Parts: sequence; C-alpha cells; structure tokens
Amino acid sequence: MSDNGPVQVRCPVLNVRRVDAYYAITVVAPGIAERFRSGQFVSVAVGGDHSSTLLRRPFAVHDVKPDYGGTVEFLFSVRGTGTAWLAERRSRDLLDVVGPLGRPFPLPRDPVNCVLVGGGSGSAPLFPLAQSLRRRGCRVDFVLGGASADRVFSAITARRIAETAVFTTDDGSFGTRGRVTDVLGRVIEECRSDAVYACGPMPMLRAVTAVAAGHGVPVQVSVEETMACGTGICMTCVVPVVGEDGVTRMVRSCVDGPVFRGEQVRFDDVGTIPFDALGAPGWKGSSAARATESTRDIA
Amino acid sequence: MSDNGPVQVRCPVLNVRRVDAYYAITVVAPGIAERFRSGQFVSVAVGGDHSSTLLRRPFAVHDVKPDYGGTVEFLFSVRGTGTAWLAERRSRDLLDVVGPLGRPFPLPRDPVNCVLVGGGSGSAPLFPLAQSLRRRGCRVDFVLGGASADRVFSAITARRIAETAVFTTDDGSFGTRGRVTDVLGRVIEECRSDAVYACGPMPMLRAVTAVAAGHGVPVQVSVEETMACGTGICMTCVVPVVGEDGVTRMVRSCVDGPVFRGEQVRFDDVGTIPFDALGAPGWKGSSAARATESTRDIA
Amino acid sequence: MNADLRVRLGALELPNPVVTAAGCAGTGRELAHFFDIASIGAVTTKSVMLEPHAGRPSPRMAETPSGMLSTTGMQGPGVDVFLQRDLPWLLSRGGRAIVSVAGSSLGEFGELARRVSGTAGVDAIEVNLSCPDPETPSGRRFADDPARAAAVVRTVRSHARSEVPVLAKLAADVPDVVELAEACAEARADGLSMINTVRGMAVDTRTLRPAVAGGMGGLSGPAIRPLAVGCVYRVHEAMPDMPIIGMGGVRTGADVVEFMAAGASAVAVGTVNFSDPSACARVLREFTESLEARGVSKASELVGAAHRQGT
Amino acid sequence: MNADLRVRLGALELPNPVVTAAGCAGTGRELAHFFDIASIGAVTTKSVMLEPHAGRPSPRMAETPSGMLSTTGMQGPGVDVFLQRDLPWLLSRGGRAIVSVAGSSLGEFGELARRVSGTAGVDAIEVNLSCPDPETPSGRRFADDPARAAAVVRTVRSHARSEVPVLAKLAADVPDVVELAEACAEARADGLSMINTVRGMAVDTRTLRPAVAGGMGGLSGPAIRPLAVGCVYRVHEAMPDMPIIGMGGVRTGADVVEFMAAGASAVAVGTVNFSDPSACARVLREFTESLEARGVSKASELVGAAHRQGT
Ligand SMILES: Cc1cc2nc3c(=O)[nH]c(=O)nc-3n(C[C@H](O)[C@H](O)[C@H](O)COP(=O)(O)OP(=O)(O)OC[C@H]3O[C@@H](n4cnc5c(N)ncnc54)[C@H](O)[C@@H]3O)c2cc1C
Ligand SMILES: Cc1cc2nc3c(=O)[nH]c(=O)nc-3n(C[C@H](O)[C@H](O)[C@H](O)COP(=O)(O)OP(=O)(O)OC[C@H]3O[C@@H](n4cnc5c(N)ncnc54)[C@H](O)[C@@H]3O)c2cc1C
Ligand SMILES: Cc1cc2nc3c(=O)[nH]c(=O)nc-3n(C[C@H](O)[C@H](O)[C@H](O)COP(=O)(O)O)c2cc1C
Ligand SMILES: Cc1cc2nc3c(=O)[nH]c(=O)nc-3n(C[C@H](O)[C@H](O)[C@H](O)COP(=O)(O)O)c2cc1C
Ligand code: FES
Ligand code: FES
Repeated sequence: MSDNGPVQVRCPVLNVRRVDAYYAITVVAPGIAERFRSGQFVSVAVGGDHSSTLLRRPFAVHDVKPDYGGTVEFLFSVRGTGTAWLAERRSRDLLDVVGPLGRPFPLPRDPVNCVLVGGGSGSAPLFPLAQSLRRRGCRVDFVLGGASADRVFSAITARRIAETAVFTTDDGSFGTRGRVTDVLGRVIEECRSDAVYACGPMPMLRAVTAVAAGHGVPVQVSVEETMACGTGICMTCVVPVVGEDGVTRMVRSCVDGPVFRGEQVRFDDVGTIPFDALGAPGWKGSSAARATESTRDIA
Repeated sequence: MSDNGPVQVRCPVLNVRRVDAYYAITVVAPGIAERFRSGQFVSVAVGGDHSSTLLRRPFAVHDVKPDYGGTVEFLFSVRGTGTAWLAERRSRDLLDVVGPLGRPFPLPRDPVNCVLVGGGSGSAPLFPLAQSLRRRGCRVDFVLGGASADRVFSAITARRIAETAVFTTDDGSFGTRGRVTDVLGRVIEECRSDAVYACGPMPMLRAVTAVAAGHGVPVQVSVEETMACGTGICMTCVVPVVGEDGVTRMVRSCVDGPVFRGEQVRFDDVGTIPFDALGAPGWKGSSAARATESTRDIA
Repeated sequence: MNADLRVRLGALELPNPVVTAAGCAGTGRELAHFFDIASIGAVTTKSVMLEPHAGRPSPRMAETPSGMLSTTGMQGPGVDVFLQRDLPWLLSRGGRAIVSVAGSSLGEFGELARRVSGTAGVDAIEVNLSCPDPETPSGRRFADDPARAAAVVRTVRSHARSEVPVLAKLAADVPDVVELAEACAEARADGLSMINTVRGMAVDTRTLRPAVAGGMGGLSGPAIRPLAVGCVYRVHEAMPDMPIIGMGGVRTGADVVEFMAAGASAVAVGTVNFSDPSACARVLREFTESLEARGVSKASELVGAAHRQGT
Repeated sequence: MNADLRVRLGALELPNPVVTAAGCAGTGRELAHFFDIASIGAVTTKSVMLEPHAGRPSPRMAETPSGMLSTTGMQGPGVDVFLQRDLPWLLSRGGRAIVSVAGSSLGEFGELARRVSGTAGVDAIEVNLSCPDPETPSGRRFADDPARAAAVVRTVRSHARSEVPVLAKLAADVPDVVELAEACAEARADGLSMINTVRGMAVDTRTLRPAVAGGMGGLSGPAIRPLAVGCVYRVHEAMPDMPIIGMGGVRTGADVVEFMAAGASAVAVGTVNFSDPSACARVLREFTESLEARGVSKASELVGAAHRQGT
C-alpha cells in the first residue's frame, strides 16, 4: 500500500538467456522496475502452485530497462531445486515476483571514485550500481572474481562501463590467479578510490572490509543470508551489526540490509549471537538504550 | 521383470486434445501399448519432480495405437490439482506413466451379443473393449450416459463401432433424459444381449448389476476406488467381493480388479467391512478356508 | 449473495475468520505493503517477552518438503518497545491485535498479562505455552506438562484485565493434546490456539551438519496441516463450546474451510505469509468465494461441520 | 571407485542400507515387476497378525501436502498364510526378509515371535509397537507407554530364536521418543526402527466429512521427514551403539544420506514406493552415486556423521 514499498506481481518472462555459467531471466514488471534502486533484490516463487518447495528465492536485480513499461533482469547459477526449476522457464511463462526488497546502496553525494568488488554471481547488483554512480559523475572501477573464467560475471560489460576492470580467478583461467582481495589494495591505490562497494560470499566481504579499512576507505557490503520471507517478518536472516550507538543488534538482512557499512558487520560473529548483542545474555540493557530502541525506525 | 507385468516409463506426450468436456492425452509408450489388454489402466505422476502432490492418478486406457512403436491414450475431466496439471501438458513434455495395471475385462470365448454401459469419463475403457469384442465377432451395443451432452463421451465413435448406441443425459440435452439404467433393460431385450460390461461410478454399477441380474445376463463391472499405489502394495483401494468359495474378502481393486463380476461385488457394503468378511469380527475362520487362502493366487 | 463472515470466539468478535499466526507477520507493518491490514480478522503479533531477546544463532531456517524448519528463539525488542512502538502502529491502521506473550516464569507471564491487557486496543492475549519451563531440567516446555500449562494460563488470566480474552496456544507434539486443552480450559482460558510448530530436524547433505543451528527446529507449513486439523478435530470433539483458532499450513481458502469444519472458529495463516506476502487477503477472498459457491450464508455455520453426520 | 555399501545392524549384515518400510511394499511380489527385489538391503514385510484381519472401512486414504493419510488397519491374511504363501516367494527370489509382526496382546506377540523366528530364512523380526494395547481404555498404542512397549519387546525377544535379531518399531508422536527407545533397549531390542506414521486428519472440503473413514489416519511421506530425522538424531545421540533403521518420507538418495548422518545404519523407503514403484532401486543408485561423488568409500562411515564436529 505504501508508495515505494515492494509489490507482488505475476509477471511474464520476457526471455531466459545463458551467460557463461549463469542464466539471466528478464521479466516484465513495471511496478518493480519503477521503484527499484540499485542494491535491491527480488524474491521469486519457484516450482509452481503445488510445489513442495514453499519458499521464495532471493536474487539481486542485475538490470532494469524501460521496455514494455519496465523490465527487471536477474541472474543466477543453478544450485538446487529452485534455481534448476527457474532455469527451465521459457518466455511467456508467468513468475510470481516480489520486489524491490531491501535497502539500496547509499550513493555518494559528490562525484568520487568508487571501486566495485564482486565474486561470482554476487557481482550482479554492482552493474546497476555502476550505472547510478556514473550518472552522478563518479569514477567506477571494477574488481571481479570467480572460481573460473566462466564464473567471472559480465567482464565485457564491466570493461565498457568502468574506467578500469581487473579480474581474478581461483584457477588462473582468466585474469590474475587468486582472489579479489589480492588485487584490491593495488586498485584502491592506483585509482585513488574514495569508496568500496562489495557483493559476494561472507568470507569475501570480511576480507574486502579489512583491505578497505587498511586503506582508510569506507566500504558498503551486500550480504547473502538465507531468507525465508525476504520481507522482514520471519527473523531468520539476521546478522550481528553494530549500530551508530555502539550497540550490536541482530538485524534482518532482508529489510535492514542486505547493504551494510562493512565495518558495522561483526563478520567474526556471523552464525553466533555475540554475548553483548542487544537482548543477549551479556547485554547491559540500560534504560537509555531501551528508550532509543523505542524510537528507532524499523523498515 | 515379469514379462507381462506393468512397466514404468518416462514417455513423451504426443498430443493433448480437448474432446467436449474432456481432455485426451496420447503418450508414446511402446512397452505399455504392447502389454495392454482392454479394461486395464495406467497411473500417471502429476506435478513434476518437486510436486507436493505425491500420488499418481489412475486413468483407464482409452486407445492404443501402433504408431511410433506404440501409443497409449487416456482421457479425463479436470477435477482437482492433478487433472488440472495434466490439462496443461503439451506435446514433447515427459510424463511418468506406469502400466498396464489391473485385471482386464474377460472376453467371451464365443461370438455373443454384448452391451457396453458407461457413465461420463467412465466410458473410456469401453472403447478398446468394443474393438476386442468386434475382433472376436461379438455384436456390440452401447449405452452411454452423462450429466449433459458434452459429458457423453465419444458418441460418434460409439455409433461407428457398435450395432446400436443409445444415449442418456441427466438434463435431457442429448438422447433420452434420465440414466443409463432407465434404458438398459430395453436394450438388453432388443439386442438379445448375452453379456453386459459396465464402467462408471459405484451407484451406477450397482444399478446396472441389478438390471442385468433381472434379465439373467452376466455383468462385468469396472470400479473406481481411490488408489494410493495402483500396484497392489498399499491396501487402500479395497472393496468387499464374494469369492467363488462364498467367502467375502476385502480385495484390492487395483490388482484384483478393477474389473469384477457385478454380482460378486457387495455394493451395499462398499465403504464398510462386512461383518462376515474374511478377517472381520463375524468371520467364521475354518481351517479349510485358511487352507484355501494359502493356495489362492495373488497378483 | 453476501455471506456474513463474522465469527465469534467467546467474547471476541472478529469481522472474518482469517487472522495471522504469531511470529509470522511481525506486527503487521511489513505485510501492510501488500494488503490492508484492517481487512483481515486480526493480527496476532510475534510473541513478546518482558525483556529484549537476541534469539538464536543462524542458520535459523531450512526448507523441507511442503514446509520449513525454523529456530528464531523469540528474538524481539521486549514489551516496552512493543507497546510504545509496534502496537500503536497496528492500531493506527485500524488493525485488530491479538498479542502473543512469552514468559520464562510464571512471574514474567503475570507481568506481561498486566502490562499488555492494561494497554488500550488489545483485543486478546495469546499465551505461548511452547516456551521452555525453567523449572524442568532439559528445557521442557510449559505445554509438555498440563499442570504447568494450566498454571501459566491461570496466572495470565488472573493478572489480565477481565474483559480481555485469554487464548492458550497449544503444542501438538505433547502426550495428549485433549488433556492439555482440558487443563487450560479448567484454568479459565477463553479460547485455544493450535498448533504451534512441531519439533523436527534436517541435515544439510552438503555439509553433513544439522541444517539449523542447534539441531532441532520447529516444523511449520502445509506439511503439518494434517497434524493440526487432527488436534482441532479432537479438541472440538471433547469440548465443543471452547472457541478455537486453528492453524498449521493454511495456504488457501479451502484450508480455512477444512479447519472450520474440524472445529475452529477462526483460522491463522503462518508460514505461507513468508512465501506469499498477500496470502491473508487472498485466503480471505478464496474463503468468501467458496462460501458463496456452497451457498453458505454465515461463515460460522461451518464451525464443527465435520462432526455432524450427513453434512 | 566402488564404494562398499554394506551396513551392519548388530548381528544383521545387509549388502546395502536401502530397505522397504513395513506395509509399503507388500511382500515384494508386486514391486518385483519394477526391480530385482534381491538387489536392495531387505524387504520389511507388511505387519502380520496371528489371524486374518479385514482392516478398516474405506475411504482408506487421502492425499495431503507432500504426504498422505492412511488407515488400512492391519489388513492381512494372518501368519499361517504369510509363512506358507508370501514369505517363501520372497526367499525364492533371493530377497532378505525383515518380518514385521503385530499383536493385540503379549500372548499374540509371543506366539508370532515363535512362529516367525522358527521359519528358515527370516533375517530379523520387527515389532510394530503402534498396535492398540487392549489393556488401556480408548485404544492407546503399546508405544504410548514405554513400560508396555518394553513388555512387548521382552516377550518377543524371549519367544524368538536367539539368533534372530529383534527390532522395535517406534512411533514419533509419543511423549518422549528417547525414553521409549531406552525402554526397548533395556528389554533387549537388538535395534530400533523409526518412525511409524504420525496421527493426523484431513477433512474433505467437498463433503465436509473426514477424508478417511473413522476420522484420524496416519500421516506418512516426505512431509514427516523432519520429524523422523529428529527422532533418529535424538535417539542416536542418547544411545550411539544402538542400530537404527531410519524411515519417514525417504524419496531420494540424498534422503538416505540425511538419515544416515543423523544416526541410521539402514534406511527404509515407504510411501514413495506408492508414487514411484522403482523407488528403492533408484534411491539405492542415487545413494551409491552420491557416495562416489563425495569420495566416501564405505557407506557405514556416514552413520552419525551429523553428530561429529567439523565433518
Ligand atoms: C539478497 C540475496 C541476493 C541474491 N542474489 C543472487 C543472485 O543475484 N544470483 C544468484 O545466483 N544467487 C543469488 N542469491 C543466492 C540465491 O538466493 C540462491 O542461490 C538460491 O536461493 C538457491 O536456491 P535453490 O533452490 O537452487 O537452492 P537450494 O539449496 O535447493 O535452496 C534451499 C534453500 O536454501 C536457500 N539458499 C540456498 N543457497 C542460498 C544462498 N547462497 N543464499 C541465500 N539462500 C540460499 C534457498 O533460498 C532455499 O530456501 C542471493 C541471495 C540473497 C539472500
Ligand atoms: C481404475 C481407475 C480408472 C480411472 N479412469 C479414469 C478415466 O479414464 N478418466 C477420468 O477422468 N478419471 C478416471 N478415474 C478417476 C481419476 O483417477 C480421478 O479423476 C483423478 O485421480 C482426480 O485427480 P485430481 O488430482 O484431479 O483430483 P483430486 O480430487 O485433487 O485428487 C485427490 C486424490 O483423490 C483421488 N481421486 C479423486 N477423484 C477420484 C476418483 N474419481 N477415483 C479415484 N480416485 C480419485 C486422486 O487420485 C488423488 O489421490 C479413474 C480412477 C480409477 C481408480
Ligand atoms: C519463523 C516462525 C516464528 C514463529 N514465532 C512464533 C511465536 O513467536 N509465537 C508463537 O506462539 N508461535 C510462533 N510460531 C508458530 C506459528 O504461529 C504457527 O503456530 C505455526 O507456524 C503453524 O502454522 P503455519 O504452519 O501456518 O506456520 C512461529 C512460526 C514460525 C515459522
Ligand atoms: C499404507 C501404509 C501402511 C503401513 N503399514 C504398516 C505396517 O503394517 N506396519 C508398520 O510397522 N508400519 C506400517 N506403515 C508405516 C511405514 O512402515 C513407515 O513407518 C511410515 O509410513 C513412514 O515412512 P514413509 O514416510 O516413507 O512412508 C504403513 C504406512 C502406510 C503409509
Ligand atoms: S528473510 Fe524474513 S525477516 Fe529477513
Ligand atoms: S491402490 Fe494400492 S493396493 Fe490398490
């Protein structure tokens, strides 16, 4: 009902493409396209009306176009049942899509230099981000990694959009052998980066955050936790995040994230409840802290 | 493994047709086609590999053709989830089909006069039966009924194959208004029928059996019980049937049927365990009865 | 035909029987993007505790056939924040509120009952009896012992303002749900909600580790619907006058009919809100259509229909 | 690589861990159309009683989300016919036989144990503890009371020839499955099978009547797998040396891995035989392939893996 909140639509598939190790699905979804801001994701019902796989699958939005009133593209690798089913969709099939979900990437006010770091399919949300940054006059550089050449996503697009683009693969089949963090420091130096944006598996985000901190550059990370609802009601997607007030809270990555400031995510404590987190056994609940809590905005 | 037992095959859909209120699906299934005898059925998995609808749906075989090594056609009306899913199949989709299942209609040794009585989609198995009877030189007459004109199945084919064909509808929109049993007695008289074959809902089978008995003509009925397995292992499809030895047994309609001699089915007791059924509280288990039991053949 | 959708749970009248299940709809705020929260029977809010709780470590969920396992462990902001921030929002949108409370002692339950029932606009209190009872070793739940469950209900009933109905939320995986229901009735519960999630587990076959942290989780979703319908049926059979909110795997309007026929006066949508954020509105629409197709003029006529011969 | 598929349940060695669940495979005869019955670990036969039984009225089944409800009520020909007609057929095809027995009194269980274990070729006896115990009012099952369950197991163990292993088949919907398992172990069960169907119900929304005759039925199929895995995990945790046959919703080779990791030494396919008559052979093939993909050389290494840190 609220104006820029998410919507749920049954939308026709415009096309399904193979891109290296990935599939890209484009759906016609004007309501989602018009609300979208980069960094947000959609969640897709899989398996049809009588499927035994109840839960939606979350995917970052890779592209939004004005065609047909507004299209949304997402991109995925086949991992299990849900993505296998999606890979079999054909144009004109209907998909039940909810979006846009989550907090978008915050954009710099000024035309600063940004380096965008992605691992595998985690690179997807960086492309609309790159466009937004370019529109604001920012310099964009890419560092994209993957297990092998066919898992480095959209190298050509990256080269086209960005000032520079550096690639790494675990097996050395493309670009530098190694990880994105092996080259990130050098890129930050050479490109005089003012900000880092990163997307990919948790260990990568942790390492990127460390490199950025080492160079005194702020970093925004987009995390990938398992999500039952994607809309903020199930509390299954929480990560420990330190707030402005210094208090660690178990926050929902779907509505309070998926984008967080890297140094606020307690990466070492992911998968645990930090002892001092709000409401954890070691938490010193002051009445002041509680008062703040009452006025904190929730999504 | 056994030679003329059922087989399980993933078979391509050749086509899906609408026929009045029904859908007809033809699949390429040489193994089933070659084993098939009229009166047998197939069971079809519905909803795909990750469907929440676990159980197969049983359908009588309506036609078998030699094309493509052997095709099998079945016919259905949309009733619930499974049939709704089937109605959406397209040629080249794969269906997981098991068959042929069940005991076929026994065929008369001599070229006698047979009347075939069907209600709604229950008429389907009568068509291959008519063909088999004709091949043996039997005279075939049809009595087909349905709720309305579009539910009387294959009137044209019936007219073509049979000596005579009489139709009834509940609403009078086609043929005689009323039920098949309103006209059956007259047909038996006029066609000097020696045997009746009937297929349809339980109350119809009961009434047909009564009419046939009234005319002193033997009747074979094909029953439709809900079936979890269709192969004889779950014991959910039982009906009370009196054996040659006078003992009532709860027999499996999937492997001991679906075809029974009408007068052996205890129609009034369907949905109950008759007090005197083998193993029921009122059963007088003699050691003789038990001895017979040990040597009785099971499917 | 316009069917009369109103249903009555003792003193509590709802405009229609579709409500949300506790912990499966937040306080309504997030779902309000997808439908008008005032259009459904009521919102049952996430069980609130006296103090803030951080909940359990992740992974907190795993998908299972037609269901999911979860372990959120009562994460929440505590009753103060709930009453100051969350409840007012719901009421401001015209939502009806059934407030679920979770305590870790009789004292806490009593205090919660006092605080919650003392706040204007609360339609009913639901008592989550699946909280671990600290007085038993090995974390058994209050619901595991009818006497302890009754003690909780009695405490809540005596601390809550008398005009606020108290519903006892039962677990299904107990020795005898009818015995539990009877104990709660004796302790003056005004109604019963059933069922909570059922304990289960999954192993992640990639890692060979339990799929949710801590091993055991709560199973919910359509997979458990037959267990839930069975509990509602048996309890309604034993105590036909006790109002019941049925829940467990409701996905469609037909499922509402099923629960009502088994004996429920209202029906909650839980896990399916996760997979379909418009579910409550859709289920209500489907239910209304099915009443019309059946020619039933009052929704309440369906309650207990499966117990009556020859319906 | 050729993985070693052999598994051991106490004294009973099976060539591989895939067996059929009682009542879900007849005596193997019907499934033999679809695969070689000697190729799987064993066939657990439908629970046999001393006398013929006609079972329960129909409708006997209803489909539910990822599962089914059934009430067949132990229909069967009695032990004489079973031993003269059905068992010999299975043995003649090279099948291994775990014979499930169901009694309505301790005396009957003892007699069944004597007769069945006295027949050559029986690999093990499985004791169905979900039979109603005539000594309790309202048809509670032996499994509902650990002491009564233990009495049955003790009776069977003392009447059966000592070289024939006795497995106790547990129900999941009991107050405490670990307590039940421990009582059976104390009564000298050589192994445990779990779980049986879970009581539930469905209402036919067309007729508004219970979907299976008599109302309550037994829920089986993938829907209950998390309950089953949870029971296996908890019992294996409490008694790691007790051999377990795990079952409940097994559909794929990955499900076998899941049950073994939770603590089962063998895994039974039940309801899925109904929907896929080749299931046992397919599941065994998928399981074998997954061992190879994991580089596990012995199936038995998986047993209990989910209990070990860092696997
Ligand atoms: C915010 C967000 C954005 C994402 N964007 C992308 C993207 O752009 N491209 C892409 O390929 N993948 C993306 N993922 C991961 C994607 O959601 C999973 O690959 C997908 O859910 C796997 O589904 P499945 O049925 O094939 O796998 P299964 O393993 O069968 O899924 C079982 C359950 O686990 C969950 N799950 C499995 N893997 C993941 C994962 N890596 N992250 C979260 N949940 C998981 C599923 O959602 C499902 O509930 C994103 C995840 C999140 C949280
Ligand atoms: C031997 C046999 C032959 C049959 N032949 C035909 C045929 O040729 N054409 C045709 O249209 N129908 C036939 N039926 C009925 C057909 O099986 C059902 O219409 C179909 O199973 C309905 O499935 P559904 O998912 O659409 O309905 P749902 O109501 O959603 O099904 C739920 C469950 O009930 C069972 N069920 C529902 N209706 C019936 C029924 N009438 N008989 C048996 N089980 C039922 C289903 O198999 C399923 O397990 C036959 C049934 C049997 C037993
Ligand atoms: C993630 C999650 C959180 C839940 N939280 C609560 C809770 O706080 N209090 C409660 O009484 N029940 C809670 N439940 C149980 C539900 O209210 C409901 O009883 C149960 O899930 C069965 O309904 P369903 O199958 O429709 O989800 C929760 C269930 C889930 C899945
Ligand atoms: C139709 C049917 C009949 C069954 N008969 C028996 C039985 O005779 N004895 C028994 O111990 N278990 C019986 N069971 C229970 C199964 O053996 C098994 O424990 C249960 O169904 C769970 O496994 P599944 O989900 O794979 O079916 C039966 C189950 C079904 C569905
Ligand atoms: S996925 Fe449900 S709250 Fe985030
Ligand atoms: S349907 Fe299973 S025995 Fe007939």
